[in-house]
Order: sequence, then structure tokens, then C-alpha cells
Amino acid sequence: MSLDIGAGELLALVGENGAGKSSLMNVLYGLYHPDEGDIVLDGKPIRFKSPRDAIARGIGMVHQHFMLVPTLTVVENVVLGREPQRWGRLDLERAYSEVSATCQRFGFQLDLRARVDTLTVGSQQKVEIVKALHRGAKVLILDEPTAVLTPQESEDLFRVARGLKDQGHTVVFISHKLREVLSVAERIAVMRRGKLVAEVKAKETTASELANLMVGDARTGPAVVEPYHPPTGAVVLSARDLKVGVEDGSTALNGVTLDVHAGEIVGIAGVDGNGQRELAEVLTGLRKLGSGEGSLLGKPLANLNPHEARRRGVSHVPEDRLRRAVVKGMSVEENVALGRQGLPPFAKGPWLDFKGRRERTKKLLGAYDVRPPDPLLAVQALSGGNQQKVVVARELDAEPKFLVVVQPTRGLDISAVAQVHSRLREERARGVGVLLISLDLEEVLTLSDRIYVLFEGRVTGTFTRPEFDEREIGRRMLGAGAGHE
Amino acid sequence: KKEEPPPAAPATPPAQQQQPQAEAKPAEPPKAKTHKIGLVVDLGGRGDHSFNDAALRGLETWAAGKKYEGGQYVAASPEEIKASITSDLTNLQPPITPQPIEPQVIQSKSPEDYEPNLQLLVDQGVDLTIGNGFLLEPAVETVAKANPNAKFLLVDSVLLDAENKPYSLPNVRTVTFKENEGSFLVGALAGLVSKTGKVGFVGGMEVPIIKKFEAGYRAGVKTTNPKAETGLMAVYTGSFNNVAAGKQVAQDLIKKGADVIFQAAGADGLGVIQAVKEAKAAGKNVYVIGVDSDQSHVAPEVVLTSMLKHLDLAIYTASRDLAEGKFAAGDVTLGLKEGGVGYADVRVDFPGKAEALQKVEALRQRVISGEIQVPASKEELSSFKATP
Amino acid sequence: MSERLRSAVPSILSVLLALVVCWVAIALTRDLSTAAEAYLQMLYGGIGQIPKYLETGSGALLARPLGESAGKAALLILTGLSVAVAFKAGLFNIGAQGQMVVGALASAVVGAQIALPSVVHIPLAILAAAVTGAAWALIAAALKLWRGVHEVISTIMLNWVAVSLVDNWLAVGPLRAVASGGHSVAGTAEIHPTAQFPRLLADISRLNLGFPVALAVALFVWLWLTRTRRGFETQAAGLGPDAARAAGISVKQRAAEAMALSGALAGMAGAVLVLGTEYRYPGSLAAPYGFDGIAISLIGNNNPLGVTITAIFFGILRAGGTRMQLLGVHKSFPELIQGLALLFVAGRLVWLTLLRKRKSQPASTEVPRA
Amino acid sequence: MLEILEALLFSTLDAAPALIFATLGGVLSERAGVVNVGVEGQMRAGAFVAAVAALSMPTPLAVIVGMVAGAALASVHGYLSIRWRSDQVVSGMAINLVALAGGTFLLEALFSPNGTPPIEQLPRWQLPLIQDIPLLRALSDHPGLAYLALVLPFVFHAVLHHTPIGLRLRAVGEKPHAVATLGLSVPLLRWGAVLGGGLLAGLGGAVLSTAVLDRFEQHTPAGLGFMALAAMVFGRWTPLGAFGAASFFAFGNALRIGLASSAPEILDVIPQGFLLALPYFLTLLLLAIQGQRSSAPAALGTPYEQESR
Ligand SMILES: Nc1ncnc2c1ncn2[C@@H]1O[C@H](COP(=O)(O)OP(=O)(O)OP(=O)(O)O)[C@@H](O)[C@H]1O
Ligand SMILES: Nc1ncnc2c1ncn2[C@@H]1O[C@H](COP(=O)(O)OP(=O)(O)OP(=O)(O)O)[C@@H](O)[C@H]1O
Ligand SMILES: [Mg+2]
Ligand SMILES: [Mg+2]
Repeated sequence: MSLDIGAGELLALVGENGAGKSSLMNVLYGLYHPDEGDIVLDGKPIRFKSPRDAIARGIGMVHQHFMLVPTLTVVENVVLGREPQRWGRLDLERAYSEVSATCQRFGFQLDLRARVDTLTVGSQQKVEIVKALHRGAKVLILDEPTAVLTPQESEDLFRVARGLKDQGHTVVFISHKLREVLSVAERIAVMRRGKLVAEVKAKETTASELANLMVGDARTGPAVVEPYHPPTGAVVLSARDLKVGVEDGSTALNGVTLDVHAGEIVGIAGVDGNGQRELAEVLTGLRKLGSGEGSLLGKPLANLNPHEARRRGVSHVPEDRLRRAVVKGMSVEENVALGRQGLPPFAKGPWLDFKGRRERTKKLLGAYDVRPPDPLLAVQALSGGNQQKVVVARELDAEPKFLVVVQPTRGLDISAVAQVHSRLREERARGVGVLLISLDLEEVLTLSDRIYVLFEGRVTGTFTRPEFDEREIGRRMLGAGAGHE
Repeated sequence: KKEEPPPAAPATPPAQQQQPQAEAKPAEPPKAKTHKIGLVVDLGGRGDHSFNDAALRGLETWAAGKKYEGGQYVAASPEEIKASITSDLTNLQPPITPQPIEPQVIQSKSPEDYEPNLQLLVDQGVDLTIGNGFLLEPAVETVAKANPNAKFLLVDSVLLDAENKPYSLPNVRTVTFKENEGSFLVGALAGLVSKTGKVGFVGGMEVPIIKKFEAGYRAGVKTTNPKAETGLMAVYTGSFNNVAAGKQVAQDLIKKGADVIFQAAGADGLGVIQAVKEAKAAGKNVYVIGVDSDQSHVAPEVVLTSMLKHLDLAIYTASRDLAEGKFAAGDVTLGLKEGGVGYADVRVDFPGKAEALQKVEALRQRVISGEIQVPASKEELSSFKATP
Repeated sequence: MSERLRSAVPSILSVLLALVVCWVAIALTRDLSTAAEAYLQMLYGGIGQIPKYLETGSGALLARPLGESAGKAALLILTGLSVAVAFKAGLFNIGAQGQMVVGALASAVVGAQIALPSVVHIPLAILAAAVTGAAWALIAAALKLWRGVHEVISTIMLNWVAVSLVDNWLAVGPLRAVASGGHSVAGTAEIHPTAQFPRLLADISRLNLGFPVALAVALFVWLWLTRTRRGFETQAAGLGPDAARAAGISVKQRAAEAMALSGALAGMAGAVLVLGTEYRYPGSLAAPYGFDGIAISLIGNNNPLGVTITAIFFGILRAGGTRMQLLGVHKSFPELIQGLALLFVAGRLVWLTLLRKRKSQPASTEVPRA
Repeated sequence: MLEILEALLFSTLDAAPALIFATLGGVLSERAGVVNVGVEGQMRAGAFVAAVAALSMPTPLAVIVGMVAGAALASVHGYLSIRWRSDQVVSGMAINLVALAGGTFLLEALFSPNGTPPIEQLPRWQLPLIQDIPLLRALSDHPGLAYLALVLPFVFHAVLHHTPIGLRLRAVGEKPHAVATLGLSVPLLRWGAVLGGGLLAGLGGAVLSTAVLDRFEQHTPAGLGFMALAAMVFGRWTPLGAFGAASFFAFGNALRIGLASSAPEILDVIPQGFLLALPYFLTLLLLAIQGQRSSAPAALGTPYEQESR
């Protein structure tokens, strides 16, 4: 793949999850090494052995996942690796004055002496940028900088980005939020499956054109228009005013009220980090409910634990596949048994039933087209998509009454996505209540009968299929309508 | 039965080792039959400068006239043998002379190895199997019962039955020592040598046998220096294999004014000697009393004397008896009278040395004559009347 | 089956390499023929003097060494399983030594202080050891699960506490054996004959009930681990605690159970020692069987079968190693071989990289970390 | 009374240095994120090699050779855990077992099973002024390394908190990936820390065989390395905490010994075994109260993989 970046431009890089955006930027930054190909900087081909070389050439990067040392102070984080010294001593005073000079120059306001883990995410983002600028970065790469920011903070960030550009810096930023890409960037590069598929001027394109470019021709045109399925059955989940705290003391869910009926797919839309994860965890018993009431499949929501949840008939396709869904080091068939290890056909009394397990696994692997269909393979030897198929197969095979699926198609190819979607529809037809949590609004819009929008742990909007309004949902996702509840 | 070549002879090809004795025996001159004697040492092992080295000296140096170097035996020179004999045994009649004996020593790594190690020696066809140390008592008992035709020597303990009552077996000779009597004499000397009037005792783990040393020592101090006995500092390190612990304990005693310290603490005792040596180097006038073997060589400038426990003699005697065909079972107790305990030559000088030694010698005679009954336990000590 | 065999390859190679290195060490410090003879003697000491047996036909020549090897192997099987079971639950139990000490003491006390018929006495003494060992291990488990204290640190501390309290207090104080006439005896009072493991070959050999018990326990652990739902859950909890929790498995409970079982196994090792050969708590356990268990477990791939085979192998080396002393070769060789083998096993990934032929065999199937 | 205190102080000062060095070695390695349960083995290597070297060279030089031996053993740990990302606890335990058996083997092969021949001990320093002042004179008459042990924790603290290398060290134990993105080499930093830890542990061992004793004794260091681990955790992975904890352990031990000679009645009430167990018991108690997670370096025990997120 080839990509040219001009001096002093504001370039956006877009593409689906797993398209290779971060990988490309990590190569540019010297963290990964290209198997083939060259990086040409100012006309000369160069090789970066490590980020040190990239930094020396004026490239700075803010990573998708923050690269800050939480126990160090802001100033320590900023100067780490190029510390001012005096007689071999770390000259913190000079560090303060230099860093605050940098901050001033670019208009950042930061408490330099605070420990990084006491800062808000927005401030941490700023520390990351200061870190890069302090190293004299002329090219600044921002990998999904707004994913965890509030709109306010995003605004701030883009103001900074424009300012940098005006001072002659080059800014490359990666985002999934087409709206902000269009408003901020000058040029937009689109990646798909590790390839550059298009480069367009921001002024000459639209969001839907971009989306088409991103997902490829297979999904051009409006998504399949689903008929509305009004809920057919009883309420499987009824939650009232759920509140949940997280480890750092903040509130993740701040009064969520929602219902799921049998035979409907309820989607949760929202920007990452607005309480989706905690909601899923509460409903599957993985997290203790702070306050609020609810009933799940006829019994109270309080004191739910994962075992109890499974007993009631809750299935869960978690978001973090390798951590939560499969046990690395176990075989595919053992992973298929996970969650129902004590029930037939996986067990007979206290004993494991190898024959039953093998047969069931083979059946499922065939039905879900898992490749290779080898029940004895270590699960981590399967590709990500096939792992996900195994997880989905296992969770649906439990014949749940209530299904919580989070990011069910992340990293899957198109045919696999289609397969998972049709399975979810089948479940709905079977009378299962499905709660679909996805960061991919497209997916939520495609599948859901009703949508709740989550923002900062509150429901900021409820929509039913006939009245789906993508723009309005997007507004609610960014906080509009907060406080109406 | 079969005869095997010396254990470590490298010249012997492996194949030869398995030759049946039927072939080997006719080659032997019938008169100077070589006796093989096996010795199992306890956990302290070779090179402890004390208990096990005493046993090894008795077997290897005295009885066999050999020394152990780099995993094999070489002949020891007459000078070396002579130098290893403490002065109290130089006039022994008949004098210590090497016998046609081949030693075979096995070291143990843990208590459960004692029994197989003894059995291994029996299986190797040794003529006498020695278990050194009371820790081996149960193992010697078992193996002796299982091999009624083999001869055994158990050093430092009698045989004890399941209720821990002494009994005997027809093929086992046991030797025990009156450590309290030897300790009594070094205690008396300590009382005489001490300038500060404070003396110390360092024991290893608090087991009865070490208590016996302490009791005798206390009695000796009480006899020559009653005040020092009341202030006597006795500390147990809690181990027999921690040199550093022994050193630390001794340092503490020295700081508190002790100027003579008697140690009966295995390897920990080497730490005691170390501490005293360092204190001496720092200008203090302090002495240490060694145990079991003459430990003067460890630190000649500070070892006042050593309480000798002649395991070496006991083993040598049994070996000689065997060589002469006189080995008999039975329980032997060695005290001052029998020359089984004593104290090593006092090689350091201190004011009033001659006089002090005279007094100690006088006490020795009184113990031998039975006039003084040296206490062997705390209880006996409390009723002990010191008569200087 | 071939998969399992393949995963044993690094261990086998490690042991072989360790054997070679030690052989070279003997050859260097002595000479070639001594080195060869030493290994031969070790073998004789471990599995019996076969040539001499063929000559004399005396069964004791085989039975005795085998009995010793079996005795060592029994101890190593149990401590090895102890470490392995904890590993399976994602815990590193360095405390097998301490658990063995308290277990040994408990069995010695039950064996000596209570009079019962043999059929009840032996199981009771084993049970006492297992329960005490389990309780001792559960302290570490509790600290880990409630207070986040890493089990490596807490079990090391607990080892010291056990040794201090048992060897320096109980065994020389309240529980000390008393001999008449001021004679010295080591350790606690002798256990009643009813508590002693029967000798399987009468008096020829020390082969006793301990070895079959250890094998039976290994079989039990294997069944539990690979055939039961509980064992499956425990392994899942060890390999992927988050996924296991999401699957409705109570990870903490499985970890505590595994740790208790681990402690019970180490405690039983203590019982095998006391009831099988020592007949008393011997004052102190001079050999660090608990630490050996770590090596055995890791070399045996943390799997009951592998542990059993490894333990028997090193049991033979240990028992046979004594015979090396007949040649004047050092007594430390079996331990050295074991230590080196563990070191080479720790470099498992090096082996796998050297051996990697199959791509689908991921290199990251490593010992689970806690 | 003064005499008792003096004895206590002296005894503490004499026993603490080896533990302090070893603990600092543990701290150095673990602050960089590499678990170091191999301290015991590294100490043993240091003690043995220093004593052997001192047979043929001046003892101070031999101490340095001993340190190098500690580092050499640590490098095996480093190779397995940094280069090959092996489980760090396993590889640490492996070097412990190898050092234990290997030390015994070499000792038997080269000398006698119980120890090396005596060597010339490190000289003890007589501090001129305080030598005759009661109590204070307990500070005199220690080997030079004892004074180094009193200073080094503060130097280490200063380096950790006031130098660039210290900053990088703290960072690499907390978040190696962040360090990598700044162009610093995580393996290099970790190697440095592991080798430095080996040097310090080796020094701790060398102290035992050249200053505390005048030979290598078969059981050295007799579990002191594990005690150093406890001190490290007790001291919350900080140099000064390590210093405090190691001194506390040494003091506790000295107190136990002092009690036995000064107040033997106490031993009638509290058995010796209890007192021996006390430091370990206290460590457990403290860990139970404060919990451990809070203070350990965040990336401790996690192998670093370059291309992972
Ligand atoms: N270290 C790695 N080794 C192998 N494959 C990797 C590695 N890191 C990422 N990948 C794979 O490379 C592909 C591109 O990943 P990358 O992180 O660049 O995607 P992205 O476009 O940034 O996606 P997202 O929007 O989710 O951040 C993905 O399929 C990913 O699984
Ligand atoms: N650790 C591994 N060791 C050996 N083979 C592996 C490993 N991981 C993946 N593979 C194999 O490599 C192939 C490609 O895996 P990868 O995860 O890159 O697939 P992918 O192209 O991302 O597919 P998907 O879209 O399903 O995620 C898989 O078929 C798998 O069998
Ligand atoms: Mg990315
Ligand atoms: Mg008996």
C-alpha cells in the first residue's frame, strides 16, 4: 500500500476496524517494521529501526491506546527518554520550564506536576500530544484521538490540530467519525483490508460516499431495509434506573431504564465508553448492580452472577473475545463446552462427556462454517473471525431466552458478518430477546427493532424502527437530549 | 560374599568390579585379610571440623592410615597420623597404629537416607558398619535386625526401643560418651580464665544431648568461679547448620562482656569461633572453647581448648578389635576415666596458665575417682554442690 | 496422544541435556571411566543390581533399590502433583515444603498419640496430614483472593513459619520424644505400629504402601483434572480467569479448592515420609522435597502423567545417586541433574523454536501465570 | 542496659548488609518489571565465587568477582525471561535450584563438602572518634561494605527519583509499551536492571563469605535470599523501604538473640520457634492488612512483546 502525505496538511485516515490504519501508522513511527517497501521522507528513502529514529526525523504519534506511565507526573511523562540533565541529575526544574513553554506555545493548559492517573482522559490525550510536540514533531499522527473524548474535548482537540497546521505542522488523524473527518480534514485517505482504496478532498465528498468507499462495493447502497418487528412476547428484561460505579469511583451507568421483549432486537448505540460495557456486564452478572431495580427473565436483577445468569437462560457474546469469550490454551471443543460444562451433552453428572462434546462441537463447526472444522485445535490457532464464529455458535446453541451481544462482528469479513446477522435474526424469530451493543451505528441501525442511545451512562434517546433517524441518533450519541430523561 | 576393590581406585576398570569373590579371594594372602569398614555420617557431613571429622579421623586416618583427597584415598604419612592424635591419646597403650582396613564412607542427605545407606554398606559386604550420631539410632536398629550376621557400631547413642528404653542387640556395639564430664573440665577452665567474670555457652538446637554439655559446663564454671555461673549466658541458635547464626549469637555474648565461650552447635559453632576470632582481632581478650574435635586449627589464637569427645577413639578401637577378631557387641560408655572425653592441649597463653591447668587436672582426678559426680541435666545441676 | 507426546519433547530433551552436562562435569572433575561407571552405579542403585542379581538370583538385590526409588518417587509424585495442581488453577505454590512439614507433623502426632486398629489408623493419619497441609495452603489462598497478596511471597513466608514453629518449637518442645536415662532421640515420639504403612515385600525392601498410595492419588488427580467437570472448571479458571468467570465458573472458589488440594497433596507427602519410613517426625526435613516438587511439576509439564513419570525417573536417580559415593563421586548429582533440567525446561520456548515444524502449534502454550 | 543496646545495634549492623544488598538487588530487577525470585541463587553464586576468588587474589577484588558471578547467573534469568519471555518465576526458581546443587557440587569437587578453606576477611574499619563512646561504638568495627550498605539505599533512591535512568526504570516497570514508543529499548533497560540486580545480590552473597565469615560455607545463604524477597515486598519495592525492611528483619533477629542472653526468662514464656517465625509472620500480617497489589510495579512479571498492544 502506498500513501503520500504532504507537508503542512491535515490528512484524515479512515477505514473499518482492522483495516490496517494503526498498523500503517506504527510502521511510519518505526514501531513495526515493513516486510517490504520504503518510507520516503523529504525525498530520501529512510529506514526507522525504532521510534527513536522516527522521533529524530520529527514524527510524533499519539497512540490509539494511551502510552503514558500512569504513576509518573505529566512532566515526567513528557520528558521521558529525552530528559534534561545537569551533572547527570534529572533537571526537573528545567523540564518544567521547557514543557510549560511548549504548552504555552501550542495553547495547552495542563497541571504539569499532577500524576497522570489523576487526570481526565481528555487531559491525558493532551499530554500525549504535548509529548509528541515537545520532541519537535513536525508530523503528528493521531490514532483515533476522539474515540474517548467528549464533544467538547473533541472540539478543543481539533482547534489545536488546526493551530498546528497553521504553524506548519502536518497532522494525520485516524477516525471512524465521518462527520468530524469531513469537517476537520482537508484530504481523506480511505483504507480497506490493508489497502489504500481512495484519496479524496474533504470538500468534494460526502459521508455516504466515504462510507461506501470504506466498506467496499458489496455494501453500497442503503442497508437492507428491514421490516419492523413489533415485540411479540413478554418482557424478558425490565430495568429501572440502573446505576453502576466503576473501580475508579466514577459512575458508569447513571440511571438507565430499558426493556427488552421476547422476539425483538434492541440495539444500544453510543460512542465507546459511555456505559455500554458496564450495561452488558450488569445484565450478564459480571458486575454488581449499584442501585436501581430490574427483573431479568422473571427474577430480580440484583445479586445476579454469571452462573445464575446462564441458568436463567442468558447468553453472552462478549466484546473482548480473547479475554472474556474463549480460554486460550484450551481446544475448540473445550471452549464450546465452556459455560455449559456441567450440562448434557457436555457432561454426565460430575463427569465430562467427551463423546457428546465431540459430536456437538463437530455439528456446530459445520453449521457455522468454522474453518478448519477441527474440534481438537487450540482455539487461539483459529483466525479471529473463526474464533468469533465459535463463540456465537456456542452462545446460541445454549438456546438462550435473552441474548446479550457486544460488537458481534468486529473484525469479521463480510460473509461472516452476514452470517452472524442472519443468526441473530433467527434468534429473534425464535422468540429470544436480543440486546445488541455495538459501536458500529450501521450495524445497530440494520438489525434493531428499537434503539436506546447511551451517553455518559444515561439513555439520551429511544427510537423505534419506523422512526429511525440516523442524524438524530448521532446527535443523541454526542449528548444532545441529555437531561430529558 | 564378594570382595570389591577400593572404592575410588580409578585404575580398576568397571568390569572388574563385578567379579565374584570366588575369583578374587584365592589371590589374597590369607593372613593379612583386609577388613572393609563402612561408615555412614550424619547430616553434618565431611569437613565439619567437629563431630563427623572426629569419626572420619578414627576410621580413615587412625584405623586405615589413609586420607581422602579428591574423591579417593591416598596413604597418610606417619607424621600426618601422628599430628592428628591429641596429646591425651599419645600415651595410649597399645599406641594407635593403622590396621589392614579399607574405609567406605557414605554421606547422607536426609534422615530417610540413613537406613538405605547403612544397608548399602552391608550389601557391599563390609565387615563392620558404623552409624555415626544419635540421629542414626533408628536406622542402625532396623538394619542390624534385618542383617543379623553383619556387625554394627553405633556411636553416640544406645539402642532404644519403641518406648525409647535402652536395649541391646547381639550384633551391635554402641558407644556413648559422658560429654558432661569433659564439659565440666572446660567449664572449670573457663571459670579460671575469665577476667570479666562472664562466660557464655552457645548450643545448637535445644536437644537433650546439648543440654548435657551445658549442664557439665555450668557445673565446671560453678566449681571454679561460682559468680560466673550465676551470670552464665547460655544461648541456643536453633540450628546446627547456620554458621552466620552462630556468629551472631557469639557477637552478642561478647558485646555483653563474655570473654570465654563454649560452643556445642555443629556448624553454628564455627560461626562462634569466627566471632571470637574477629573480636580478638579488634583487640578484645576473648577465648572460645571448641567441641568434639580439637578445633585449635580453625583459629589457633583464640581457641582456648576443645572439649574432646573421642568418637575417633571409639571408632578406631572398634576397627582394631575387628581387625584382631575381637569385636564384640555391647554398650560402652566412655567418660573421663576411660579417656573417652577430655580436653585438648591449651596452646594459648594467659596469665596463671600453669596454675589453672593444675587445678583442672586436679578436678579431672576427682571426677575419675568418683568424688565428683558431674551433673548431666538441669535437674542434677540444681542439686550439684561445687567443691573447689 | 501424539500431541501429548510432542508437548513432552522439550522436557525429555531438557532431562537428556542435563544428564549429558552432569556427565561431562563428572568426567571433568574425575575421568571418563568414572563418569561412565558413576551413571551405571546410579542406575544400579535406582533399579537394582541387575548383573549381580542374574548371578546370584537374590531378589533383595532388586527389591531393595526399587523400594528406595519407589519411596523417593512417592514423595516426589505427591509434591510434584501439589505444585502441578496449583499451577492448573493459575497459582504458583512454592509452599509445598511448609505444607509437607505441617502434614508430616500432623501424621506423626496422630500416629503416636492415638491408638486405633490399622485399618482406621493409617487413613486417619493420612487424612490428618492432608487436612493440615490443606489448611496451611489455604492461608496463602485466602491472602491471595481477599488481599491480593501474591502466593509466591506468602507461601515462601509460610514455609519459614512452618519450619520455625515445627522444628524449633513443637519437635523440640511439647511434642519431643523423651528417652529414659537422658538419652538423646531426634524428633517426635515413634508412631504406633498400627499407623505404619505395611511393607509390601515384607522385610526385604522398604517398599511400602506409600508408593501405591501416591500412584492412586496421581490417578485421582488425573481423573479429577481431565475427567470431571470440577477439574475442567479449575483448568479454565487457571488458563483464562476472565473467560471462566464469564462462563459462570466461580474462579475464586476453584482457585481456593485447587490450593487446598495442592496443600493436601504436599501434606500427604509428609505422611508418606512419616508413616512409610521414618515412623516419627524426624526433627527436621532435611531434604527440600517441596522445592523438588516445583522442578518435578514443571519438567512433567504440570500434567499428572508427566509428573508421575518425572517423579519416578528422579526418584530412581535420587535413590541411586547414593551409590555414586562408592566411587567417590559427589552426593549432589541427582539434584544437579534435576536443577539443570528445570533450567532447560524454563527455556521451553527456546526448545519449541528450535523444534518448530508445525505452524499450527502455537508457541505460546506456556505455563499459566498467576 | 547500654551494653545490651550496644550489642543489639552492633549485631544488627553486622547482619543487615548482606540482606540490604540482596533486597536492593531484588528491588532493582522488579522495578524494571522482571520478577526476581532467583535472589537466593544469585547470592549463593556470589558468595561461592567471591570466596574461591579470594583464595588467589585480594579479597576486595574477589568481592567484585563475586558480584560478577551473581550477575552471570542473573543473565541466565534475563536471557530466559527477557529474550524468550519465559515465565519469570519459573526461571528464577530454576536458577535457585541450579545454584543450590551446583554450588554443592563445585564445593565438593574443589574443596571439602562443608566449605572452602579460610580466606583473608575483608578488613574491619575502626572509626577513630566514636570508638570509645559507649553505644556509638557499635557503629565502629564493621567491614567497609557495611557502611556502603547504609549509604547505598539512599544513593539508589536518589538515582531512581532524580536521574534520567531512574525515571526510565520506573517507567519500564509500569508501562513498557509507553517506554518503547519513546524510542527507548525495553529489553535493554530490563537487561540493565536484571544484571544490576544480579550484581547487588552477588554482592550480598559475597558479604556473607568475605565479611560475615571468612569462607564459603555449604549452606550459604541459607534462605537469606528469600528473606530479601520478603523485605522487598515489605518495603513496597522502594530502595528506602527495602532498607527499612531489611534493617527491621536484621534487628528482629538481633533482638531475638539478645533476648536469649539478656532475658532468658522470656524464652521460657515465648518459645524460640515463635521468635524465629516472627519476621515472616509480621510480613504476612502486614501484607494481609495493606494488600499487595497497590504497590507492585504494574508490569511486574509481564513479558514484554515488541509488536503487541
Ligand atoms: N501485532 C500484530 N500481529 C499480527 N497482526 C496484527 C497485529 N496488530 C494488528 N494486527 C492485525 O492487523 C490488522 C490491522 O490492524 P490495525 O490495528 O492496524 O487496524 P485499525 O485499522 O487500526 O483498526 P481499528 O479501527 O480497530 O483501530 C488487524 O486485522 C489486526 O488484527
Ligand atoms: N498463533 C498462530 N499460530 C499458527 N497459526 C495461526 C496463528 N494465528 C492464526 N493462525 C492461522 O493463520 C490464519 C490467518 O489468521 P488471521 O487471524 O490472520 O486471519 P484473518 O485473515 O484475520 O481472518 P479473520 O478475518 O477470520 O480474522 C488462520 O487460518 C489461522 O489458522
Ligand atoms: Mg487502530
Ligand atoms: Mg529405636
